[in-house]
Amino acid sequence: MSPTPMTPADVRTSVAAFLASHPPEDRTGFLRARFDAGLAWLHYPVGLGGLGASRALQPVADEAFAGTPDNEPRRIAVGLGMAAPTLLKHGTAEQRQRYLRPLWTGEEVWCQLFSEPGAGSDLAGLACAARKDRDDWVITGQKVWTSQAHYARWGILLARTDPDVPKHQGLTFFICDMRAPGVTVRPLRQLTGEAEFNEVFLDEVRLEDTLRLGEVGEGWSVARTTLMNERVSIGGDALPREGGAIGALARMWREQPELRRAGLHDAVLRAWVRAEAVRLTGLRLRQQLAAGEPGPEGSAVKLAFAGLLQEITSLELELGSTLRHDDWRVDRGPQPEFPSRTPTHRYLRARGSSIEGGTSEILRTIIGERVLGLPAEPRSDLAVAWRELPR
Amino acid sequence: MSPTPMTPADVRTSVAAFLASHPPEDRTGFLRARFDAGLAWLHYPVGLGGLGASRALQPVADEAFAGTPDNEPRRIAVGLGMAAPTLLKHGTAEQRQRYLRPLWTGEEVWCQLFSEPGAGSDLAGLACAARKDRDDWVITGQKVWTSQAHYARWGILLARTDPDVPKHQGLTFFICDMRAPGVTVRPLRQLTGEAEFNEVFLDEVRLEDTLRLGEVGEGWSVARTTLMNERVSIGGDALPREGGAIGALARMWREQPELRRAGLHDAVLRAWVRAEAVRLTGLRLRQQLAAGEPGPEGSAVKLAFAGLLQEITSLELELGSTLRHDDWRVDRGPQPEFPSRTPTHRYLRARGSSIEGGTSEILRTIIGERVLGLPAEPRSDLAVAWRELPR
Amino acid sequence: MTGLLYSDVESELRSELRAMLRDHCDPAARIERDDAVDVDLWRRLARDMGLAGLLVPEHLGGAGAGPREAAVVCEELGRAVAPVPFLGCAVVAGTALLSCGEPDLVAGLAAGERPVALAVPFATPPAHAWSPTVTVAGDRLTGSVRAVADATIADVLLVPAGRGLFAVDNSGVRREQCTSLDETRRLCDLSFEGAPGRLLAEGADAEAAVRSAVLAGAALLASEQVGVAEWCLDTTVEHVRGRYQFGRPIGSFQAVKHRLADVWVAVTQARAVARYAASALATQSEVDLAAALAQAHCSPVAVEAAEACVQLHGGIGMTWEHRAHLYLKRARSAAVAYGPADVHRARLAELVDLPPAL
Amino acid sequence: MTGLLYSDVESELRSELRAMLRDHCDPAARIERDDAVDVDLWRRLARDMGLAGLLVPEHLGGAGAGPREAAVVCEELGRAVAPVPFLGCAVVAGTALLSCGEPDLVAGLAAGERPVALAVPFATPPAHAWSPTVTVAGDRLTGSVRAVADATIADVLLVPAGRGLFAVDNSGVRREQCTSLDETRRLCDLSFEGAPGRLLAEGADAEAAVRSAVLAGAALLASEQVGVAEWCLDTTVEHVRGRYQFGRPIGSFQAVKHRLADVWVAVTQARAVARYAASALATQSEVDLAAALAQAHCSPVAVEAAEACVQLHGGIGMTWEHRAHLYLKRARSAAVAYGPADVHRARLAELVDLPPAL
Repeated sequence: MSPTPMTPADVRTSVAAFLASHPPEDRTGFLRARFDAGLAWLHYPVGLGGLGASRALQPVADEAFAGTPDNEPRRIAVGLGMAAPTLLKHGTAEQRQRYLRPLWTGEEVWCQLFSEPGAGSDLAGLACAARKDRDDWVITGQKVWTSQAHYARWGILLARTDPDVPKHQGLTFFICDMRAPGVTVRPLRQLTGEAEFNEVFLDEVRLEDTLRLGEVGEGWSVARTTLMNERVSIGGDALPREGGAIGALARMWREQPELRRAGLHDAVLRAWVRAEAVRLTGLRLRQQLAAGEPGPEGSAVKLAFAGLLQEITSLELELGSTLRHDDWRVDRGPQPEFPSRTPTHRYLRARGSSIEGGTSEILRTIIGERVLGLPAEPRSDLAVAWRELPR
Repeated sequence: MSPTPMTPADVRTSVAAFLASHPPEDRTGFLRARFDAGLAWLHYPVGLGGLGASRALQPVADEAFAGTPDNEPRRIAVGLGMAAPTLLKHGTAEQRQRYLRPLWTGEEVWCQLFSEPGAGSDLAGLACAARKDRDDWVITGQKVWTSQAHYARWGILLARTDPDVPKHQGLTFFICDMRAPGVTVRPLRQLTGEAEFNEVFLDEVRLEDTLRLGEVGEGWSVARTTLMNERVSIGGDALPREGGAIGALARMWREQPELRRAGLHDAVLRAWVRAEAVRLTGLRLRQQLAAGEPGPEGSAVKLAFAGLLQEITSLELELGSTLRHDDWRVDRGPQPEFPSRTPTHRYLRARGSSIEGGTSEILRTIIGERVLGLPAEPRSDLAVAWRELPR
Repeated sequence: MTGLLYSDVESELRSELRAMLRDHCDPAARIERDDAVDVDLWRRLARDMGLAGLLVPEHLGGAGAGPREAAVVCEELGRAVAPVPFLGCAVVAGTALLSCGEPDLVAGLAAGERPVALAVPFATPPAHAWSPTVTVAGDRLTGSVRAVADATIADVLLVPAGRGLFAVDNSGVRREQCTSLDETRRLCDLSFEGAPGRLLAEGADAEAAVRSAVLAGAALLASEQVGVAEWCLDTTVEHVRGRYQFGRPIGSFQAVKHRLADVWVAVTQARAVARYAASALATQSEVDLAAALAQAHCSPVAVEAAEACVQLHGGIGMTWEHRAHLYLKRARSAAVAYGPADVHRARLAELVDLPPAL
Repeated sequence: MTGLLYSDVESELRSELRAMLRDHCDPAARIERDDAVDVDLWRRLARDMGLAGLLVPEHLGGAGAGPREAAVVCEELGRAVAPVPFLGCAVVAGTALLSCGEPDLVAGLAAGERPVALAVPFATPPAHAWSPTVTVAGDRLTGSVRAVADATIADVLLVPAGRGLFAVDNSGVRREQCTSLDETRRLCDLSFEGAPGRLLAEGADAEAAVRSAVLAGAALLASEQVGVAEWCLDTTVEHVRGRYQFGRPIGSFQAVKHRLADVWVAVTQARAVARYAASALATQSEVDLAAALAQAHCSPVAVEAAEACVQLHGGIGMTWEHRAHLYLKRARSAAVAYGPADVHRARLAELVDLPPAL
């Protein structure tokens, strides 16, 4: 059963053969067939959408499939980036069989039910309770910052099954049925006026034990798989020079000479230099990954990217002497492409980049401890029962 | 015996009367007489160089004495700023009588023996040991960053008399006889090439019990008096606009048009704005003190001053494209006026401003906790015997 | 020596105003509405407390106070991001009117009866205050002025046009409300199509009136920015004391504590600088320098404090529900108002002889 | 795609060189001496390891390596603040000589026998590399060049004079050593009083030779700055792990940990940027842009790392005894070398069409 090592040419041949026999008229049918042919995510196992091939071959396949129906990766980003690797690593054979195909084809959208109002940076301190009731689990709690929850079919859920042990030990990981009674999704309006995220209220939501992912009490180690994949996926696209937010600023400077002020020239140039440095750092990281030498530089990318984005969008407001916004009304459309809206929107939205997916403060601690090997702070919250922690 | 409330006119009258009868030919004699007349530090008690008057009257006296021999305040700064208030508050009547007059006249210079190689920010963790030997104390340890030690007659010394109690409790405060056997003073060369400070080695130095200041084990509370006065005295002079380091930078910009570069103009202006803001903040603090409303702004001044000085001196090097220094040889002269040397010297010396007299990190913690009332970090070093602390 | 402290009278004014705002000001309730100004609140402040005429001499119907008191009012209004037109009406338009000597309009303004606004874009730096975009033919005005602050409820508009400064009644102006970054101080675009105007001042007098008005606005906006920064600091301190993560209040972590210490230092400096600007305005000495310094320094401090407020609140600070965003938007908008910081630094360069590179 | 990684050959070169420097380089021992260059060490590196001829093709007697390998050498020499003239001799003068096609001088340089230096002030930005201060009459050179790097032990000086580039022998030059900010790379002032010179290139060729030499210096100096920053980071990390205050290693405090995390991020970026510059030099594509970017970015990073090193060492970092000051001075001096960061940003503005304000 073990796959033979593939070459890029093999991939192109397979895709060509597939395309020859699968006209792309029926979008869902086409995607299902692509999955079944192992041409979805090539590094996944045979039978689960892949061919057990090298991850490096995926771009070859994607290129060969260009122009055919895709699974709208932005729409199902949480499923692709977080739920799938978690299911793959920790799911039972049945779970992987049941969930991965519709996840990949986009038929079933996933969301992530981790953060809570009282558990942001300290995710392991979360309070959402899962109580065993005969064979089922009964979930009660509140989750927040849940993107895609308003059209998600499933959620990956972290809940506390035992409050009487230290916080990391009492957690269990579940697949939450978003259509189950007791699940309420409410839009969460942000300072941009939009409601990109949701609050999710779980009120005695009953889940069968088959929806448990991993062992009881092992939720934290399952969640680490999810989180590692989250961090990799944030700020991850390869961009050409001036491809990100700096592009908008540079164009503004070039195309609106009346806005140029002597006192801001050097600031714009500093931002340009910083953006190019961050871009090259990302490029170097990709080369390391491609060469099979993953370095710790990944953790630098999100931190640097957040600061850069905030600096650039801030400078954009200064340069434009911006006092106007376009529209404060609630927008529930799909997530906008970042550079597409106004400078004010970009500026405000960028405030979140140093909070979401790990605050910059937390990232600095992670770099200090895991990369540089600096000693951790004395902790008082690790050995005590969760129930006893001050909150 | 309690003094009548004095007015500025009273002060001027007293000084005029004193000057009429004390020709300033004999410098030491003149200063001794000034001390005995209570016209040295007016707010000190009668008999100890003062008249128990308001501190606000001191400038009136100093102005009236202008042109007469002074006690070279820079040369005896440690004595005036730190030893004297400590002696006044914690000394016995005999100690105050013995030490304050020659301290003020400059006949006896004082130094401060607090910091150690292993105890910088954490002063209370110091290791220098004081062992009781019949009626005497025997001191062994090493002190560092001791300015004026090479010509000091006395030192204020903090030493550990009991290593078996928590660190703050085992300290005792002494007056160290700098001529006692076992005291070795060595110049400590800095990155500027100068040796502005010293290392002091104490090898079985024997001090009589009359040289103890305050009770045994009460050293920390005595030292707090010293340290409070140190912090007040750092960065304290009232300056006119462009009076500090910014003056040198502004002059450079004005007088050397060939050095002006477009990319640095805004940086110079930012520095100017910041310097003026820091200056006005100091001015406002002074007005608060004069109005009898001391605010917590004092702790901001040193922190802001250090950062400002570093920014300005750094910019000076950039602006001047500086690659040369004037002289790296060891200089043991009196402390130079800060703006008098080269930009490289200013830049290098300014690195110390965020370390000496409390690092900027420590100052931020102090502001956070004492001014803003933020909670302290959990501490593991307060309840345990000093001997048990990891080092 | 310039007094940089608060007098007892000023402190009393502050207490009274703060209490009033605590009871009657709800800025979040005014956003996303057509009537962006809280007219009830403004009536209390303008008429009942006499703030509309704060800078107006007593013999002209005002309170006869000065810029130092007005600065304290700005601080408190900034702390509350109050949706009332004090800065635009009482400070800017008031200064212009007093400079023109218009007893009737002044009296109406001071009584809180007839709000007046100066038709100059909010982003105008003092040095460029005189740049009319409206033309005059006879006594008829035509043209438009964009992004004007505090003009939505003005009964009278003071319009720089041609070589003069004109008073235009409500009926002659068309207003279009902007979607403003700062919804607690909604801007509007004004247009005039042959509107009848009454000449208040001409030539150098008109220029001086407008220039001194914008300069006063810039100088006192700094105090508003201090108030904004102070609210952000206080609110964040409160939050990080009570928010526990990892079994500790997050304010006990150095990353949080030290950032707030830096904000406190910055606010402390901003206060000294803003007081200096108010004093300069009061004594009419070094006003240009003090105003440029104040804007150059206080604009970034308010932004820094507001950004720290959002960051240290974490997720909750990113929500529409929490007030932090109102302060962030106010701070960002105020940083552009009456000219951005770099323009004020460039003005300082002229004033203190630090010329640009050749 | 430009390769930003290190090849195996480069990594081996690094290991070998690092071991050599560990055993034989003591920069602190060379300061405050007249013989500022460590001639023994330089002999080992230049001759025994072949570094003097690293960039010289094999058929001309060199190692036939390229800028990418030279960049690795610069990193290691920066890490050690080694008092040897690799940058000035092997990179800058070597590039100029290769450009002129001078087999004898090249061979002497490559063999480590006859060090050569380019007589251009160390602070010269690439765009202004051609600004001769020496005049020519016949074949006689007169004039002076101030603050030149790596010229103290040069046997031959390459002197831009009039419209040409000349070779001048040791005997024709008067050298005066400067008191340099960075005593591990002592500068000297050169003067010529009718010194006999041999013309190497003229007109555009001479300009191109000098310009490409300084450009190579600027591009590879970035790698040296990465090495300086890296030493500062590593040394500080080591220190804060072992230094206890308040019963804890100071590296466990967030104020320390987060600052070092920021330095690490900055060094990570600087490495990518410096590798890009070395690659650009190797492939001769976008060299101007890559060099300007590298200097604009890496200069401040090295300074930031060195300043953090001093600060986080506390008092001991302020002493002459600790090596930190050597790195601080190297970083500060390197930030001026081949032009300061703002000049490189201004150059970038030209290259990427972000023109100055009108």
